[in-house]
Amino acid sequence: MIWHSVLFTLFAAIACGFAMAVVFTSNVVRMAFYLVISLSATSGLFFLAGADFVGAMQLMIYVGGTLVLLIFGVMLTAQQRFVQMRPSRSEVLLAGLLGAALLVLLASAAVGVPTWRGSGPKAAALDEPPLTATPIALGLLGFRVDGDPDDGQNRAGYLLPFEIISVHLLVVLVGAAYLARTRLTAGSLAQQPPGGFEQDAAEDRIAEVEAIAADSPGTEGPPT
Amino acid sequence: MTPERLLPTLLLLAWLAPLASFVVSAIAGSLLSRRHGGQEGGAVDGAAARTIGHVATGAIGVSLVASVLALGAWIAAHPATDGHAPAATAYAGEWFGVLDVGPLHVGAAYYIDALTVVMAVVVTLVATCVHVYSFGYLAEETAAEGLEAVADDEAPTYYGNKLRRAGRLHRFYQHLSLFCFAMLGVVLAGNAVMTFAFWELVGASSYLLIGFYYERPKAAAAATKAMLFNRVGDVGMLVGLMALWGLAGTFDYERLFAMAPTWMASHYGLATLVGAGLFCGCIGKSAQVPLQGWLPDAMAGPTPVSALVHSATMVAAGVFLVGRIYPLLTVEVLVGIASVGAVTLLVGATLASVSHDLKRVLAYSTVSQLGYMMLSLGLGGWTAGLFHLVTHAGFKALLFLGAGSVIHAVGTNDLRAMGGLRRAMPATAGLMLVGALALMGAGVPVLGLGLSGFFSKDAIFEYAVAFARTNPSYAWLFWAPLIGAVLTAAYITRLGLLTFVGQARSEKAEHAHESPESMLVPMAVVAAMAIGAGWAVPGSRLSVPSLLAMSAPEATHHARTGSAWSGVTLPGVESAHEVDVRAAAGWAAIGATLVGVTSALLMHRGGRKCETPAGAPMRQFDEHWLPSVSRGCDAVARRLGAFVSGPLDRGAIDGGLAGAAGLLKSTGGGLRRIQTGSLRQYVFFLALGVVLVSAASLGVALRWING
Amino acid sequence: MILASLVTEPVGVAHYLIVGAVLFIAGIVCMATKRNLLGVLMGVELVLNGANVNFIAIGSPYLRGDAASVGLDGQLMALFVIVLAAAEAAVALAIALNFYNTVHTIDVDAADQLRG
Amino acid sequence: MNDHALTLLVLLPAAAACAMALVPKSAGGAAKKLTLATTALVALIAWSLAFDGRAGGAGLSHIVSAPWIPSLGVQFFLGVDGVSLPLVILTASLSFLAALASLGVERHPRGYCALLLLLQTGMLGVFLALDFVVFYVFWELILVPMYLLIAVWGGDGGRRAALKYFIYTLAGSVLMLGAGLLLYGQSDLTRLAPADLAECGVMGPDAAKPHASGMVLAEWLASDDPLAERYVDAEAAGAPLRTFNLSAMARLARSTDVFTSKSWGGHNLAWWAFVLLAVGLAIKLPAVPLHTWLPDAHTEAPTPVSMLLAGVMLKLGGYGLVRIAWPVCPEAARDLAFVVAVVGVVGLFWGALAAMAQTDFKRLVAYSSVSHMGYVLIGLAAGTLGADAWALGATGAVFQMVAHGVTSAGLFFAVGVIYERVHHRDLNQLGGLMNRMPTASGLALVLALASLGLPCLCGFVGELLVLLPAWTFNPYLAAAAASVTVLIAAYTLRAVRLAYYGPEYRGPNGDRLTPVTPRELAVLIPLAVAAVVLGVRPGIVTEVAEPALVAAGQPFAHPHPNLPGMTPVADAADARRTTR
Repeated sequence: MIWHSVLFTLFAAIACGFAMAVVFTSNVVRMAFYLVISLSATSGLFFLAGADFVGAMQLMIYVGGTLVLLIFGVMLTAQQRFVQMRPSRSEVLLAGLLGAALLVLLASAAVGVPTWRGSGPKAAALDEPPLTATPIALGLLGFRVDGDPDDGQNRAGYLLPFEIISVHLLVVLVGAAYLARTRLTAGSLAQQPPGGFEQDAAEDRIAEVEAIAADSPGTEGPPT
Repeated sequence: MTPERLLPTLLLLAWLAPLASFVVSAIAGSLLSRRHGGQEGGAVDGAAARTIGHVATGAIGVSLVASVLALGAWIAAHPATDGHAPAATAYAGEWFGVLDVGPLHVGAAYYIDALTVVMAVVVTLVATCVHVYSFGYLAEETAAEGLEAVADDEAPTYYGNKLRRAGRLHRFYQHLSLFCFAMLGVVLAGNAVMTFAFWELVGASSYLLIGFYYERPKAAAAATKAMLFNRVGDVGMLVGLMALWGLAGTFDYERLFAMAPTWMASHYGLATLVGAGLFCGCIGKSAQVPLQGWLPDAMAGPTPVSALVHSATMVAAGVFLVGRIYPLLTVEVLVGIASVGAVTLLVGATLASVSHDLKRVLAYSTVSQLGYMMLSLGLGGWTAGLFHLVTHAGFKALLFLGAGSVIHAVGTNDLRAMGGLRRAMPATAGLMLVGALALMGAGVPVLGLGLSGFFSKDAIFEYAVAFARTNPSYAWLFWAPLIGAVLTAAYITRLGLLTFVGQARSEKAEHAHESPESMLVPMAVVAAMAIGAGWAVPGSRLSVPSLLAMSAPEATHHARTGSAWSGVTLPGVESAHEVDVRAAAGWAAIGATLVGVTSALLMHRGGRKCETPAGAPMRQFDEHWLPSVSRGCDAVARRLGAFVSGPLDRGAIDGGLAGAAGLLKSTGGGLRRIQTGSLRQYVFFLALGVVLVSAASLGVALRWING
Repeated sequence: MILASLVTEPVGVAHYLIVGAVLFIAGIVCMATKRNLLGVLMGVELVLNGANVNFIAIGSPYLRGDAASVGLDGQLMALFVIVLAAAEAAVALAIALNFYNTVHTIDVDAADQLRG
Repeated sequence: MNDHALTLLVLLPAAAACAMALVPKSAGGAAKKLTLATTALVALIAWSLAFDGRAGGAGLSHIVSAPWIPSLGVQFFLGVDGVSLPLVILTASLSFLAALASLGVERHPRGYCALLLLLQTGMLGVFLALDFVVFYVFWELILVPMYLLIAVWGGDGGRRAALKYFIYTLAGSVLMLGAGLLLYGQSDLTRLAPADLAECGVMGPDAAKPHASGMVLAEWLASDDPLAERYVDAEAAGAPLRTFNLSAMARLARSTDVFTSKSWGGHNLAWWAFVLLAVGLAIKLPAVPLHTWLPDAHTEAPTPVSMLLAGVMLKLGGYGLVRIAWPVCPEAARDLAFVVAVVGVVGLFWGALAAMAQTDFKRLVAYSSVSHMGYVLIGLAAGTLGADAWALGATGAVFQMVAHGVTSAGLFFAVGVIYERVHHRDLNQLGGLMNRMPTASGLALVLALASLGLPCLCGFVGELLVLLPAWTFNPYLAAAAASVTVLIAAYTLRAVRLAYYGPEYRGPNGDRLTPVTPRELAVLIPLAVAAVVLGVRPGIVTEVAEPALVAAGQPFAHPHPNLPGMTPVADAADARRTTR
């Protein structure tokens, strides 16, 4: 049983530590990388808590897909001079204070509820032979294994919702692709919003954008 | 028919005839002017105007006949006894009800006693004479036709040329009929509200008559001034009425006179207030001291109006009202009336003796004579005061009509431009002389011979002497009329000298011509009244004073003492008629008159000298100081109004509300700035909200848990 | 005090909730302080993961054997969150790129046209 | 069954207003003629009410009552009695004269006529409504047409004045709504005796007829009237059955303590309701601190609208006081009588003084309206003294409203006649009109003297009836009220002298001073005749209004326990007062 605690502490420490790191670092690339590590540790936690399918999905979709997408975003929007955009000191201080207050609140809530304390993983459940089809997989296909069938609990599983989710995902991706297509033409760049940026920087920007437009005819959607 | 029914019907007829003529002339006037000129605004042609005039004169003639018949019926019903008979009962009743709300009942009621009948005859007689006289005087109103008929030189036009306007004789008779209706209404009124109603209607018709030449700014201002001065007096009267209602709960004279002794005993203070209030109305109407400013200015109206309204009838309404409500008046009020009268007669007499305007002198003379009447009533001389009212109506109307014919002839009011007119206008001069003598009270005391003024003034002096004897501390109420008599004789002699004696002082005066027949006949009639009003009908004891004595309120029969506060005792009738009192009064009166005449003769040396040394400051007082007082009040009211409608209305109230609206807008602006537009701050506020809400709910939950 | 006792106890739901809380707060603070638009997006991801940890913890058969456990639904909710997070990230990235292409800066504070 | 004369009276103008849409855009004249015809018909119906004998007097007649919102107990309940009959006839007649006066309107005639008719519906509705919700709906209905009429057809400052008018009146009606709901929340029909229930029209029109057959409560309960069902289950559950019915509220106030039982902040709820109502209605009256909308609204409003605004709209406030505030909260009325009287006297002085300083003729007449309405407040305040004082004061107040309606409408039209020709109203530039327009000036003089309060004309009677009880109420206030007559006379005569007297007209476009047209005479002559007839024969209004007012004023019948400023005289006078 000791392993469970040790592994839990390890994963928790990594997850929280790198989450904090994301906050403290100012370099956006490092942030992306720390985020990857933090989310991987989280998926570890999921496995520990017995949600292995979710852990797997977390790794595949979340870390593999979403964060890659984010990294793409970082690359696309990285400006040539590595501008350090740091918020003002007071904002950081205030946000920190707020975070602390929120943490105290959530922690006291988490700790306050007795039923969430100390049941610990049941030995029996751990050493049961792993089932070939995990309850979640069956659930997805439409057989509920967790409720006892006789009192009418064998409700249909979650097949239909997942179909809807996938269609939803497709639509969103198409939309994102459409939104992000580069409509920039040389002309539209010239009329800068008056209050926007210094005029002299505008020319080299135009050159740079044409370069991008030339080599990537249409930004392909994020890998699914 | 019993006098009980005959008198009301006769007097109703006398009362409504002028109303009928007013309605007829009002409708006919507007219709004729529409038809004649095609589009409205055309002129009423002369003939139509004259017919309307004849209708009005006919109506007032009917009233005169009816009044005389009523007088005859009254005399038949009440044979003249030896003057001390118990007061004849008055006929009171109601023609028709007008207003019935809760306990209040107001109707067109009548209260007919000797005073009413005598006043009715006097009013209608003088009115008839004035109606006839006006045809002559206002002849030029109907002389020409169309819109350019009459030239009016006293109305300033923009380009300075003479103002041309359409003749409006019909409108003059229309307003005159309205006035007679209103005046008879006051005379016949049977309850206090009806008196007040016609009191103000008389004021309104005098406003219309004074403002007859409304093109002249002077006349327009005089009309407004007259109405406002009357309204000031009427406020006091209204307060008196309200107090009367609070006190007695009814306005009917008959019932009031019956109840008077009871509530005079229980609520003496309030009864005095009632009397004082009603007398305020008389001060306004009869131009007594504080409110006499309007009467001289009222001379801006046509002279017939001055003769009828501002000498014989309307201004006498105040004296009539004091006579009518006499039983309601407490001794304090009477003393007040007497003192106001005394002051008025002195002020009037002094101003009359310095003024240069012929009509203004007569106006101030009227103010002074009214002072005499009020003094007499105040001293308890009910019969004497009202007898003087009757005689004064006669000779003052005569003087005014004479003045009218002089002005008609000479074309101006200014005494300095007249002189030596007796050669050009013998008839007018003779009649004016009669009027002057009557005004002075010329007559032989012992033999009882003299003009009407002599008898009435003598009666007043009897009461003055009796009063001075019983209340030595109030002796000034005797000396005032005495000095007044001297001044009266002085100014009327001065008037006579400056107009008729000496050399003509302007070329107009040289070739003045005598007035036409239609003006002289009414003057003669009024002269007869001025002469004979004092005499008794030969063979019987019937005379105006004896007639009036029939209705003297019994309160005047014996001496009355007021409350401890004033400690005044009014002399009764007998004490005023003791032999030595009468003799003293007689000689005092005639002495004063002679002194006055001689002093006037000396000072004006046969009409050659107009200016009197003391005159200038007094004239200054009269022409500038008094009008400036009324103009000052008007200015103060207008400035206060400007303050109310400007700074208060627009500044305070509107400003305040605009301020409130501004506050609302600024708070809105403030709130707007919270939307900073920065995403990060929004997230921050979001989280902050979560923290605060959960903290609050946790706090409440904890407090709730532990109790 | 309470936190100290947590270390000694066997790992229970509370521990997971604490981890979820820390992730959540890190996400919030990241969103509130990062001036880079993508930094904000990362903050969003962190917040979502914080929530996921809680879902899993509550629904895990091991941590809570009692009947009150939400059972399978906890995990499914987590799955939904993951998928939707993906979709949301895609759209957010598209907007971010669009914003970048029109305004030429990735700084969040530049986008304050909607201020009051 | 329902006698639908009143529904016709109220809804006919509204129907005509809708019909205005059918009139083609070009046919402006037709629109105006249609308005004229409709207002004439409405006036005819109103006058027929007067002559058919049933209307007027103490009881309600011509009842129209139909359930409107059964769940709230709201009935579409119209009825006319002595108080509302004169005002209804005044409204109908003035609307006809206003329609006659607005034949000269050129801008969007269809819109103008529709709004005028809508205005008439609103006004008639307010005077006939006996249910608070119906009263309130018609009260609010007036706001919109009035705003548009002043803003669009008014002078150059019209928009600002209209907005000010709108906000003032809306604030007033909000307060009134608060009071209405307060009273509704306290009212309880189950505590009314069956006879009272029948009389106040809850049981439908036939029961409310004065000598209705002895319709037993049970018979009504058996009927299918939804209100009856709610009455049954309210009675069963012992819960209060709320009502908006004004006469029911008045009877509740008289017979039960339903309004005065609960109290808040030291005063009972009736007191608070009275304060809210009084302030809300005082804005419309207008009482002094809340009157600044009137001069602006009048100077900008076109002449016919100004006639209606002064002639009728100011009476809504007064009518509301007499119909709702005084009968439903008698004790509160008695407590605050002194305050109301003081506001009245201050209003008298304020209006009169402000009028003294005006150079714009129309603004002067507007301020005179502020002044004249002070008498209404004094009459109602003095009326709370006792039965006699109420008979005099209330009847005086109602008569003053009718009389002022006639004179102020007339004066506004007279100013309109001048304005139509020379397009300015500056008194210093007017003058000499008596020669140029003799008949119009003559009639205007008659109306000015009537508004001045000259006896034998209609202005005096109202003053007299109000001032008599005012003396026993408080001698100093009464004396002050009497002394204002000088100021009123001063500004009126000053205006007449500046406008009509004087040698000649020297102001701008003097050549357009054509004599008065027959159409204008057709408006002026009836008003002048009315002023004279009401002055000589005031019984026309008082005989109708007094019985209804005495019936409404029964709570004031018993003499007043502690009377501020009461002179000892009155009781002595009462003891000896002999009847007529």
